[in-house]
Amino acid sequence: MFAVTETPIDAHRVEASVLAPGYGGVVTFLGFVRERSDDDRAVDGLAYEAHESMAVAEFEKIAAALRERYGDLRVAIVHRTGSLNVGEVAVVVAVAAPHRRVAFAACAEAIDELKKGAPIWKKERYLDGTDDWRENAP
Amino acid sequence: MFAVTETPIDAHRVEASVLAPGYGGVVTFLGFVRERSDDDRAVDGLAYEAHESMAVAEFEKIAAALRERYGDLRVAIVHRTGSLNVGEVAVVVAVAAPHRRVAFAACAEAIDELKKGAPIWKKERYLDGTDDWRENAP
Amino acid sequence: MTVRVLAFARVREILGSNDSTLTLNDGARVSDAWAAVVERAPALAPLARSTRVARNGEIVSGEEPLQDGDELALLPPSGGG
Amino acid sequence: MTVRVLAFARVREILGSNDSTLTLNDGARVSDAWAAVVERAPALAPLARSTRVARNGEIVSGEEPLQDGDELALLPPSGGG
Repeated sequence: MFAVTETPIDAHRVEASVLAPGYGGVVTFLGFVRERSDDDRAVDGLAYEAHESMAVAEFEKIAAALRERYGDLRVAIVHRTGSLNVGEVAVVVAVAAPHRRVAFAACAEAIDELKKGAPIWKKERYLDGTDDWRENAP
Repeated sequence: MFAVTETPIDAHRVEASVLAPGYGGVVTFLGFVRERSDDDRAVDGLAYEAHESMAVAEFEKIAAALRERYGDLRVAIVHRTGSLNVGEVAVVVAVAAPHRRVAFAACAEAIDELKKGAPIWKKERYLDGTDDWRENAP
Repeated sequence: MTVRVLAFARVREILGSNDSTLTLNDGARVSDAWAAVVERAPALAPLARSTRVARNGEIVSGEEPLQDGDELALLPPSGGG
Repeated sequence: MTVRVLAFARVREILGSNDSTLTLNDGARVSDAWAAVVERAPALAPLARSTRVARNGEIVSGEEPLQDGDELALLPPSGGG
């Protein structure tokens, strides 16, 4: 499952999509909207926008690269768009692998790669009334 | 949530127990009963037994050691006991942290530590009618 | 030729449109399209280095030649996750 | 004194009981309890090195002195996860 969605993410459906016989370890990452920005401003909420078709294609590329490196894996990546409140799920990455170490490594790399290159953007809105486009470190 | 349970684990309840404001990254590990043993025998099912009070105490020690190393974390560990079929969830570890890298590292270490020292034992039953107590590498 | 320009995030806000059309000379390249966009919104000039451009869904360099009907996407640095 | 002996997994199967009682001389230590268990089930002898012993929930060495009413748990290498 690779998707960008304006509606709240059902993390359990994302996780369920990678379950399969022979995949003994499943690692799921949930990223939430935090109440403090990286530079410690009080966040009121945020908005994500995406180039949807390119974002989904990028998720598929990330998964293909991980399978190239780690062998057999099942990967799901879903990212929210639109307006989100503090505490809402922004992104879910689920990876199933035959063994746990690969599942941990691949899941961590998937979210790193997503942050690096997926065409998704975040505008944070602060309690002081300001807002700002936040870019990930390259 | 730290528990040993004879009834099927509700992974979503375990995960939900670590969610809290300020913990922006949650990593969950699900371990399933695999259809092949480590030495590639066809598994029919297995039975876990545990020293329950010591196992729960060990889960709490693992969480305390992770908080010592990584700072603020919320940790849940639940392990199944009794008879399990292939494909059932054997163990769930959920870790919530302010940032994702710590959540990944702590979750991976929690399951490593559990396998190393928690007083839980596994008897695999094979399709050829044999069975065997399986011990984790120290 | 005409190309479609999709803009996102900071670039979209400065350009004032998420979906617009550019008319370019035949033989134009991605760098010519970017120059035309900056002419329309000069405040985009400082973002030239950090903005990637995709042609029909694939990231390309400024040298990439364009064809009538292409879709260009102007992609500032990612902020997802 | 008497101590309660909880046994698990392979050790339980060889001992033939998960919960039994040992009567030991006053001043007995964990190593004496293990010797008494092995006397009851000699096939346990090869497991001495790999079996950890907990006294009242805490892993202890063979030197640990026992008290009447203690609970000893015989713990083979872990297989959880």
